Amino acid sequence: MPWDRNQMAERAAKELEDGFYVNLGIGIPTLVANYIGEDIDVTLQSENGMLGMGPFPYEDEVDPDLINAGKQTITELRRTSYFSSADSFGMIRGGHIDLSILGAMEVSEKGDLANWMIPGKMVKGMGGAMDLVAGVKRVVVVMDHTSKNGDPKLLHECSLPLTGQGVVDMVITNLGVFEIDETGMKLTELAPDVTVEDVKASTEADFEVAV
Amino acid sequence: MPWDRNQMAERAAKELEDGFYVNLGIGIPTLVANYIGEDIDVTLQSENGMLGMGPFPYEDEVDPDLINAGKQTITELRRTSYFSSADSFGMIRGGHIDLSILGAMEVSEKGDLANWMIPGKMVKGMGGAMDLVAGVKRVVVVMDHTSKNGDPKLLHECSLPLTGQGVVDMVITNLGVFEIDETGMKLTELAPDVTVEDVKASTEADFEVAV
Amino acid sequence: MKKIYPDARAALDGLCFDGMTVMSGGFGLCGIPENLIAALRDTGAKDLTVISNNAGVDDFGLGLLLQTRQIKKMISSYVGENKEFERQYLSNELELEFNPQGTLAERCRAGGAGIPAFYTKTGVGTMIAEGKEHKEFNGETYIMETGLIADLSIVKAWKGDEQGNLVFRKTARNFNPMMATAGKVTVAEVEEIVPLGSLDPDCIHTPGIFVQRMIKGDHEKRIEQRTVRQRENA
Amino acid sequence: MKKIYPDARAALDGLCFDGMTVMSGGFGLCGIPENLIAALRDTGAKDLTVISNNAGVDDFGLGLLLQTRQIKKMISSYVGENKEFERQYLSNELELEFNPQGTLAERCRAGGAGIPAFYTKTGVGTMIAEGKEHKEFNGETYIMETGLIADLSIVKAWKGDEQGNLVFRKTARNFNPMMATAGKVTVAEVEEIVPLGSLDPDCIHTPGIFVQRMIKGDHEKRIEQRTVRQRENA
Repeated sequence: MPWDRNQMAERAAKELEDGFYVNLGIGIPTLVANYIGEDIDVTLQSENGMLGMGPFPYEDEVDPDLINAGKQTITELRRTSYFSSADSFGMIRGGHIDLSILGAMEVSEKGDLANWMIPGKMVKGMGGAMDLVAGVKRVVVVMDHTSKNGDPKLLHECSLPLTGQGVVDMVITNLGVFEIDETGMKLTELAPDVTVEDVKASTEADFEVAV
Repeated sequence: MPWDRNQMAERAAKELEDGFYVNLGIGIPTLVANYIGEDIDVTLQSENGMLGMGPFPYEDEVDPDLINAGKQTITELRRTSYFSSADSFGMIRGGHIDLSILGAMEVSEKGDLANWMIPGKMVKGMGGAMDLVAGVKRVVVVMDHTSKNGDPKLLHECSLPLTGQGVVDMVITNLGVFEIDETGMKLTELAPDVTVEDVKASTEADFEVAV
Repeated sequence: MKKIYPDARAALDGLCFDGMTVMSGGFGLCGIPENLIAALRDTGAKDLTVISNNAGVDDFGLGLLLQTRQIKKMISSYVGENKEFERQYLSNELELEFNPQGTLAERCRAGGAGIPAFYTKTGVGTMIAEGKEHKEFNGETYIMETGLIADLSIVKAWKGDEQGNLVFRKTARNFNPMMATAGKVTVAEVEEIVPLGSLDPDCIHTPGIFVQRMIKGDHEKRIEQRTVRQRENA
Repeated sequence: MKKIYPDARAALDGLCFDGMTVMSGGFGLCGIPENLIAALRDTGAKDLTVISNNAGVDDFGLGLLLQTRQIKKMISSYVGENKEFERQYLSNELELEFNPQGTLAERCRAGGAGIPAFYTKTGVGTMIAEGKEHKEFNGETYIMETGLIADLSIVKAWKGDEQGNLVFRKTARNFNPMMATAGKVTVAEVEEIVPLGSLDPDCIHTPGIFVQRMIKGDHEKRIEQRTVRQRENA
């Protein structure tokens, strides 16, 4: 049985280590915060200028001056610090964030990532995604294995405009987990009852099997 | 009678305007602060990270965490802000300081400035001088007209390593005041009882007389 | 030199002209200079190039200037919240230059700090890199990005004093401090004008040297995504 | 992840090696990491490249590392206060690279912010520009300067909490914040370790992400130029 959104988030949470500074993208990556182990201390960064992001506020705590990069109202913690966008992206670009977990439209077997634009349709913009994938030490993508039409999203080459070239280190889909390095892509885990053949049937990218 | 140090500082203070942000160098330029008109509001910047520099402290106010760029103990004002060296020189390099008044060893008729190094002797370093002359909107030099040996310091070309090229807008010496622009150097004021001939006799640089 | 002006209209008087470049602080609707945006609209200045991370929503923030077609070009990282923007862009009434958010922030900082250009690896291998100078450092490829300055920067702070010293609050800081440094003229709106000497000099985010004019504004502070959790035993 | 160490020796344990590059915060003797400099001396690590605006005085600050000949090269803007420095430099025992102070500060910031190089007009037409890439922007000439990073950065702050969040005091801030960002490992010494949550989150100068280890130090805070005025009617 393929993983659902929460199970994918739970799997992604295993990539977190004690003392990590982490940036979580919008969508499934946001759910990862619910699965951070109690035995580890992780600090969440929000690229609009905050380190030490807390949970969503109770109704009476809502503060319009306190939002995350998805423009959602959030809260602060005792460890929180605020800073400018320039300082925030200095932190990101300078390689100080340990891990970024984000969604994707396409990933290539070389680790290229496309997640910001569909030509001909409205382009919303890349926001901080290009900076994150270029600067953060390790990039984990969490996404459905195929598009809504059933088309593969793990490809030889991305067809959409890139967010970054050779930037993805791991992909977690509803079917399993892939690691990507200079030597290529490797399937390292399968969701329960999913077979290698199932994965191959819905994947265009070449990958080594190492489950 | 040529100007003394205090008179040179007093003359330099006339270059200050209401609302100016000003950086004063070490030596005679520091004395300029004593002659700021009561009718104008001027803010002094210290390039080690302070805007709104106050006077020297009384003995019981001395604070080792509060020094100026000459490493002298100073005080703060109600308007004071502190910032990092990077932010301080961003302010300087970005052209936000209206005026810098500083000392010099040599100035050329094209506005080149040498004030940081004598080859073969110990070199102490340029500190923030190169940044100041490159970044500040207007640079006024205050210096003795000749060296201790009587050699001219206003030259066709500087003989010492430059601090900046074409950066000086005005020179105030004990003999008079010179303005420098793309067209060259111009004598615009004389100290009391000093003649144009006196000035010419101790000046190598070519200058137009416009007193 | 009095920096405090009675209202937004007075604070923009004489500063606005057709074809000018304006930087506007804020992230989404958080920390935007609401009052000055409205006053900028009221000046009628048109063919504006606006540098702002986002473009507001249809009826608030920079959306006001889109409604009146005063904007010729936007330089932004994300404009997904604004339908009027989409319409004008798709019908070629509006130019758009996307910058990665960190590149945009750094370009503003660079402009204010006298740095005409810098290198970054953000965007290498993407369409953002097309036509830009590439250079290798330590075996890695980087692209050159240029500093940005504006004819006018409008920013929003929490507190300010008569010298123009500004303090921002929480994530409403965002692009405001860099943009304050990169305007030929910078006008700030604050929630509260405080007596000189009451701001901690170690905690001033924008020293007054960067602020030429200031007003006290009234702030709606609209929230885009009110996201809350429920108390378990309420 | 415990960041607080019992003392300076423990905080440097395992971090120091011959030939390493060290950034050391401070301006003159103001805001220097006194305790960590002494502990670095005690590690005996030699052939150090030290990036610091100044070189201390003969018997204090980085002067301690000059006495023991542990420094191979200094990158500084001004070293005029140190006679032992002069002696070693004139006898070619010590390499020296002068950087304009603002260029040095910006190089540290750039290194920490992932910017491998930037352009500045500081130093154009001087010996500082020799051998550096020149480039024109808008008709003006600029030179390229590169970002700096260090194997170890040692910084001094006023207050810090267990997460490594730091606050500096007055002009003791100077180079410390940028250097904290540019160390592969950054160790901070503070005057006071405060409880988590007691620092104002809007006023944290160095977020804890940049600080890997921290100690409470004892600070002599020597003054170089005690300059005072007299009360007129004391």
